Amino acid sequence: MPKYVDRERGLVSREIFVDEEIYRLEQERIFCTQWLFIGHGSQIPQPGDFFASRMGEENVILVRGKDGQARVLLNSCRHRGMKVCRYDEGNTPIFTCPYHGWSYGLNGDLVGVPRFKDAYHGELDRAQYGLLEARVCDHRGMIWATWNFDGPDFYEFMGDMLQFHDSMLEPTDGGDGEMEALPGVQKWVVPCNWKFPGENSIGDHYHAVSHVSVELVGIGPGGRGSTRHGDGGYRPLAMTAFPDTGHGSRGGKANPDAVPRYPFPAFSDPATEAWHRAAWERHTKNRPGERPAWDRLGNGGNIFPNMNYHTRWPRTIMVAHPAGPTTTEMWRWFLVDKDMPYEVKQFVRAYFLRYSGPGGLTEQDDMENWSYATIASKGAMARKLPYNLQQGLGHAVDSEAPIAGARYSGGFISESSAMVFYNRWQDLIDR
Amino acid sequence: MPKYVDRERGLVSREIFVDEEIYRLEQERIFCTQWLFIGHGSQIPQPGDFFASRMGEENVILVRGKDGQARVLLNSCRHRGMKVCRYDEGNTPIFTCPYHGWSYGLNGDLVGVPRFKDAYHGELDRAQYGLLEARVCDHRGMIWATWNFDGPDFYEFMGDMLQFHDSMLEPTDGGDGEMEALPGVQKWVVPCNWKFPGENSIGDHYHAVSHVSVELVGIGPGGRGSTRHGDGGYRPLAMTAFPDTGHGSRGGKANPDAVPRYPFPAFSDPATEAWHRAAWERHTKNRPGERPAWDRLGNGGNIFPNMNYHTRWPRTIMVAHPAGPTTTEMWRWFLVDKDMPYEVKQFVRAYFLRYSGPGGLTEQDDMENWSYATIASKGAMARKLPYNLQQGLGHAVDSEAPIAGARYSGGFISESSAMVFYNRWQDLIDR
Amino acid sequence: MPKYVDRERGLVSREIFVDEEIYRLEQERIFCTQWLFIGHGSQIPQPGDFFASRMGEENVILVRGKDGQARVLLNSCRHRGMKVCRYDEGNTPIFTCPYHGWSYGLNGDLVGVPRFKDAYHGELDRAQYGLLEARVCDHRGMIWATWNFDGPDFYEFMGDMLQFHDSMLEPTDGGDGEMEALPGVQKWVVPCNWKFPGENSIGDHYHAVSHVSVELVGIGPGGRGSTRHGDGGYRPLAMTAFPDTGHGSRGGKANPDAVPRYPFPAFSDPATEAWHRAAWERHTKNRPGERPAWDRLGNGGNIFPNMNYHTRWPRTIMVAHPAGPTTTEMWRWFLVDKDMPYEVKQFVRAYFLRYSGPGGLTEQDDMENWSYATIASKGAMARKLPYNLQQGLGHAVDSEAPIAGARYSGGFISESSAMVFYNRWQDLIDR
Amino acid sequence: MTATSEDQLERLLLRESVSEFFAAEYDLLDRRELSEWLALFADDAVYTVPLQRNVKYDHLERENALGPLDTAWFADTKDTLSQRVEQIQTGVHWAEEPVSRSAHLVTNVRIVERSPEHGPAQTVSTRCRILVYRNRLEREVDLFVGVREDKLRRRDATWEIVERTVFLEQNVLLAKNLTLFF
Amino acid sequence: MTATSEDQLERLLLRESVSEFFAAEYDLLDRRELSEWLALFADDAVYTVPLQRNVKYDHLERENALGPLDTAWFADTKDTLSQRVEQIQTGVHWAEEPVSRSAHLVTNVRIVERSPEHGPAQTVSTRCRILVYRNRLEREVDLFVGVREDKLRRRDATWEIVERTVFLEQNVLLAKNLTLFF
Amino acid sequence: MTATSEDQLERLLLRESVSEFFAAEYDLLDRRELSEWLALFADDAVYTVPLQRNVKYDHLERENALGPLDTAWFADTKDTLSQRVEQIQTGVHWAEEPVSRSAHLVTNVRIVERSPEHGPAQTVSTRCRILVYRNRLEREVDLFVGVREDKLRRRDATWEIVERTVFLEQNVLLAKNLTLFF
Ligand code: FES
Ligand code: FES
Ligand code: FES
Ligand SMILES: [Fe+3]
Ligand SMILES: [Fe+3]
Ligand SMILES: [Fe+3]
Repeated sequence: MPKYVDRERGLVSREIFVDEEIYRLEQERIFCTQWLFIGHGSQIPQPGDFFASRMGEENVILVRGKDGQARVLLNSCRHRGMKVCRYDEGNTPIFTCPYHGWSYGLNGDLVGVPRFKDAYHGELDRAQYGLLEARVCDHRGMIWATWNFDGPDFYEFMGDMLQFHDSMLEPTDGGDGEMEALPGVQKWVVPCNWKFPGENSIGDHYHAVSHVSVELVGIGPGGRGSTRHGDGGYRPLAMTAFPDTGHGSRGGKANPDAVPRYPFPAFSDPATEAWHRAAWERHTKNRPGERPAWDRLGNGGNIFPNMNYHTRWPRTIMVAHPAGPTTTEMWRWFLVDKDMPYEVKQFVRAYFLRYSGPGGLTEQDDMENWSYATIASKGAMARKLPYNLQQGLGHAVDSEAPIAGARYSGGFISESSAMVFYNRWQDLIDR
Repeated sequence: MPKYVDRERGLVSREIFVDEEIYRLEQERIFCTQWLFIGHGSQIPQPGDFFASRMGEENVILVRGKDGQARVLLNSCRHRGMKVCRYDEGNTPIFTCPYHGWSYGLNGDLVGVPRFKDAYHGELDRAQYGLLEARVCDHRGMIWATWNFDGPDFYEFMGDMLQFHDSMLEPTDGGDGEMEALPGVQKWVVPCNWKFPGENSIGDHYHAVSHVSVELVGIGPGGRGSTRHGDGGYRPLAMTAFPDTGHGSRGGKANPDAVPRYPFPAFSDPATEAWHRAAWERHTKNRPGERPAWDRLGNGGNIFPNMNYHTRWPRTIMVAHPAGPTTTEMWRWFLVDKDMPYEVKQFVRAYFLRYSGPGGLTEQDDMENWSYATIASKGAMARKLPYNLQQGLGHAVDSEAPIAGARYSGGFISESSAMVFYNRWQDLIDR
Repeated sequence: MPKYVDRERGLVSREIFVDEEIYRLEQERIFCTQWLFIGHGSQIPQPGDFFASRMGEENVILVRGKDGQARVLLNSCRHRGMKVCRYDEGNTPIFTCPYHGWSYGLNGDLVGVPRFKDAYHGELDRAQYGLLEARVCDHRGMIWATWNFDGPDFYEFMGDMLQFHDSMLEPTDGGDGEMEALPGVQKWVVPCNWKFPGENSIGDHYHAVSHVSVELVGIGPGGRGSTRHGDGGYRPLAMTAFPDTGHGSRGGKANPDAVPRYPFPAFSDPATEAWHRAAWERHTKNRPGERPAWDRLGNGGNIFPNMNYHTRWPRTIMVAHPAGPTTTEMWRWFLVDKDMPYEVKQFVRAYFLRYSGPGGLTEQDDMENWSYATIASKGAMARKLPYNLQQGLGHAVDSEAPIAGARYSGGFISESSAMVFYNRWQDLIDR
Repeated sequence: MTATSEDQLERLLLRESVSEFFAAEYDLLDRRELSEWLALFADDAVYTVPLQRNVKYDHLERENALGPLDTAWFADTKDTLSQRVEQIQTGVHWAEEPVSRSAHLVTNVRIVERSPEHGPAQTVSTRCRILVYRNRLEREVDLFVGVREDKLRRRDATWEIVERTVFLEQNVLLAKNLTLFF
Repeated sequence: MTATSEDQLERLLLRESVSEFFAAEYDLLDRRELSEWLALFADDAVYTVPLQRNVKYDHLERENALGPLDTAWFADTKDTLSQRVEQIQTGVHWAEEPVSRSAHLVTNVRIVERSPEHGPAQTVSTRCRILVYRNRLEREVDLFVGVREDKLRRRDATWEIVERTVFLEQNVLLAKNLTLFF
Repeated sequence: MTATSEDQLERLLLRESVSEFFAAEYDLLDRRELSEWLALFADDAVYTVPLQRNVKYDHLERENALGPLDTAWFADTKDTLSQRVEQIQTGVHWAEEPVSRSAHLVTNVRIVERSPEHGPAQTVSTRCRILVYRNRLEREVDLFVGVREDKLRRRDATWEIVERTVFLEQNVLLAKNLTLFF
């Protein structure tokens, strides 16, 4: 196995974005071993509710059992492999395979085998043939799963990245309200390697230039002419990335002297503006003297390998599922405070949809760049030229309490977090 | 070469349904070595008649020579490989290549080389450059061919499976009438591995549950509400499969005490009903005290690797041509007694077409299952889970005279025949 | 590496037309090492003019610098690989990458790096990160390039083939006028291996039979009923091919006794006819007693690997870019004397377009043959049958002055030039 | 209004009536109002989708396998059409469960024959083009583009379908099944 | 002219007027006269492209995610539509620079509701099919085939678009972006 | 009938006449009545299919390579069109032997100019969309979707084609040949 990532010199081989064999290795060594984001509990509130999700290339079922537990099951019959659930979502007491009728309980157990007595002579060891069940962690409604039964648990996997992850969940008023996902998940297909969105999300502030057309139009929450992320909050001093896990946030090193101030952008909708004003009132009571975690820790990041999140403006999760070396299936969820009034939800939804997804004015340019960068990296000569990630090389520094085990990028614009992403990738592939 | 088929434990690896390299091996070791079904003599009644057929992935020409012999020629010019025949069927004295005009006789001989004298200086050894001719057997109008010139002849290849094969040919009245193919062959493309239809055909009675929608509607020959296969005949006690060759029938072990009785289903069309009644009259005279072979031996089966046949209700042949690891090109012929009256042919044709093929109410559900089972077996985790074929494992028994060298499935519903299919597959791949 | 080309016996394996791995080797060993045709200087007359071209599978930019030099740059940003130029043609002072805004001068130098001072700490070695620049030769307006920086220069690469190449450039009146390309390049996709057009172009006179439908219609410059190439000039005695380089012309051995005579076909358009008559008048003065080079040296040929040219009737260049083992992207330029009157250009353009390209009555049949020959060569049995190139085998002879280092085909119709093409192919692959 | 344009107008209204009928029909299919769709067929309706052969230019008449015993994709009557509809409506016809999405387009509608020649038409023969897009589950897509010929019979103010023949313009069917209607 | 055909004629002219409007609209899109296209929308226009779910046959009403809080492909107003147009017109919206080529087809145009029932229609609800072909740079191709529902309001001698809902008949969107209009 | 609707009606009948003409024309193509199809062209007809370039948003006028010396896919006259037809009819034009199957759709037909402005139109300029499906031998499929502009001239009760320009909306042609007509 040649070395694809040159840590010292800040170079990454183009092969890893286009090669079939490397892609196959990634499925085994990354997508079968890491914790992957599956969905949000608010998508399956009731026992029997299910949501058809993915882990890497594979279909899984996220389902809430009669015991209230969320489980994740491989969506492939143990008899001849047929997909046992073919709906996007719903409620069911059982999953019955259309092919020969084996049926599985909500916990994956094989509970029905037609002709068990006569055709099977009562001999099939049914206990061995449940749907493959992933190891699951339901952390505050965020459902994660992995096929790595012996590896680190979810909290080890997350390490100190957890506080960044949790900043996405933090209610707007700093209270104890819940987050919920808007109904429905955008799913679409982009002809790029899945690592482009990963690198973008862990910390590519440098590509802001590609969004100049968005800024010219002004699509932010403040209405026409306002900047796309909104204009609230502080800009972080540096990004944070965790070499041991490959996770990272586009913020994290906050100005210690920054005092809490009203952190939300202006909203052109009076109801939304008023609700945020009121939420901030409550925040100053709930957490006196504190800044919101998402304001301190950055507006988004990447949880290795492929969970891209945005804590605010917009508030959304995107999982970049690999679907071939040069194809990615993107899944995007939009998130709101559960207790937001209906019309505020409507207003922020409209903003989310004009920012993100295949119809999003911002995301469209990203996908164009990722896909043409992928194509242009395929050629025999192009493949010989590694990507350059020397921006800020050698300028990262160790993080400080309360963030342990991470590196600060040294500046707001730097490729040191991207290098953490690729170094982690190399570590896993080298195994 | 790892072992993909675990005979003892009744497990089959999913790899063999999705892997490119295994697929390539199959072309060499199975489709270049086994006898394959090409077409029926009634499709090429006259000298010079031809029918464009397939062997595995490759195009061949079935053509009747001036000597009345049916021959099978690889449809690729020996000069630069161009397809020399591009029509589906027709009559011709010669096949002339469109590219440079080499021409070939009906027996494949290279009979015309433009500029042989000057450009070739009379030196080309034309005898070496005929179209590649397959080894052919025309058994009672059924044309079979193989590229294996040194291997077993057709009758060795078939062994005692021949009586099952021939039961398809048996005239309805047990006399000496001929069978003919209805004009035209249905050809269509299904995104599944070619072994799914093979396994289905050799003996998957277990999937009847998937056809419940058909039975709810009732599409049988008896008209609306009647069961899809018709309601005549006896149900066999067991299926039969031949470990040495991989062939098998979905019947074969008949109740020895069953006495001959009217074996046809009810037909909603009076002319068809009357014709069958009269045929049975003749049968009792032609073969007093005998049951029709197709009634004794089962309503269909599979001749390894990919010739799926149905003896009756409907009476049809389907060849599952491999077209990539996860693509199969299906070819379906419909068969009738040559001496059936026109209106009876019309009636059974309508029944055949509502049962089988891409528009067939029954076959549609099979293809859905095969294709989604194929897809769901591709993933990195799914591939690790072998298919379970333990139904009836260890319960098969040796066949009895007049069927030598076979195994009875032990019950009407069993996966022992499917295991014979996969064991034969493994034997050939292991060579 | 098995031997795919059997020089002695005149056989070529079908594998090389369909195999993925061989295709990959071709990209490395042929398309990264040979001189490739990029475009014509008349396409980029002014400094800053650019034309998006290809080398093998890869996009390159042909651009004229401020110094008037034509350069060829790999169209892939050195930062993350993005295509920096996405227009077909135009004029620009600079190429700015849409992704992060690196910008490159017309000579490929990296001239702009946003945030160089802060984000890069002034440390990026910008001199190392220009667009990859190919080695270029601008020979009389014909722009050629190679990635082989240490190999032979363009004139070594061409050897005595140069006079054939230059015959295409020769003005109609034998004077010192220039050639120009008509605006626009036809680009289209054909499902065949790229070597089919190469072999066709180096010397397949044998396939004239495939164009019988064209001759029946008569599409030549003489108007309805006239032969497709026009009826002027002499037919060469033999073709010429260069074993050391793989180049060849479909003529070259001219009848030494042939005296110069009016070499143009009849034109149905009076203005075109008159212009050619006048040009011949000038020719007899410019080059008394001489035949035009294109009349002596043949109406076209192939410059290894993939530059197919036609000197006259029509006058056109086609580059067969590989785009996968069984896909070729064809690019066709049409050429005229720069000083041709407008209406003469219009007339010959109409003739060019009815002859060549995807709408060309002649070329359509070629592409049909190439694509179905490619498909029919894929099968497991077909692959075992090598193509036969024995036409004229052993009848080629050494060329004579003024053509050194070549072989004459021995006759007008012969496969000896095709064998030179495949032998050269084998030499490069064997390296 | 001149006699000519009076005549033109009459033709126009006839074509309009047929176009509207076809558009309404395809709304029923795409909205999966299959029982209502079925009701548009005459009781003696015949619905045929023939195989198509690759033949020589001078044997084009053999291209469409329309012989009464020829193997076909569909050789349906109203009764078999209704079986297809009922099967989908069981909710366990796996090839259509979950139901596929579709969009049916009809264009180039022409009246090629009418009877009687003058006065209100009682039957018309029409030719049109159809394009049917099917999208299923996650990424399965099929596209059918073909020529359709219909014979319609007057039924009150509208029409009923007496004969429908669909030429899919395929030789090897490039779809795994034909669970949809044209 | 009989009363019947008088009535038919009135319906015909209405459908014709809508068909012409839609055809003219799509000319504007394919000619990239985007500002002119935008002007066809009412100031209170709503433009929706919903997600579509794979659901059971007996839950077909859940197929189209038209809930007011449902995630969607587009949930635009005239204001956001105009932002999309302006972004393309900056010349630096890379997803549309160079501009994609497109061909927009509209077929099966039907008036499904009109108001008032008699006399000149002031608003009409229509259903049609659309097919949108996009071809970009060298070899990028997308094909969208769907059902479109429009509500139009009379504006002088022509119409303005008040509501547009486009059903793309896809679940996973088979395109990298939606920079185009339907 | 009001003057307005009288005028509308006249426009409608004109569009109808052109629509019928185009539909009938495409029937000829799909039925391979190529000589009859050819007869629809005026003797001085010009048939152009230009290349299309990837250009900057502010150079859109350079997109279509319509210059008289520009390389094109087709730059035909009636004479060269007839050569194409004759070549297919030889039965040995391998690129079309066996003959390909096709379905030609025409939609969005608009009259964009007419002359004279009033009274019976003698020439009309039209714009429409076309979709052409080609299916060849076993599995070869091509799909063309484009914009077509025609200039028609009155010929007795019907039309003849004087100028046709087809925009295939492709840059690299995604087909191995163009043996078909648009
Ligand atoms: S595949 Fe599920 S029961 Fe057989
Ligand atoms: S390929 Fe058949 S004659 Fe050359
Ligand atoms: S890829 Fe070109 S600047 Fe980053
Ligand atoms: Fe971005
Ligand atoms: Fe079945
Ligand atoms: Fe040729």
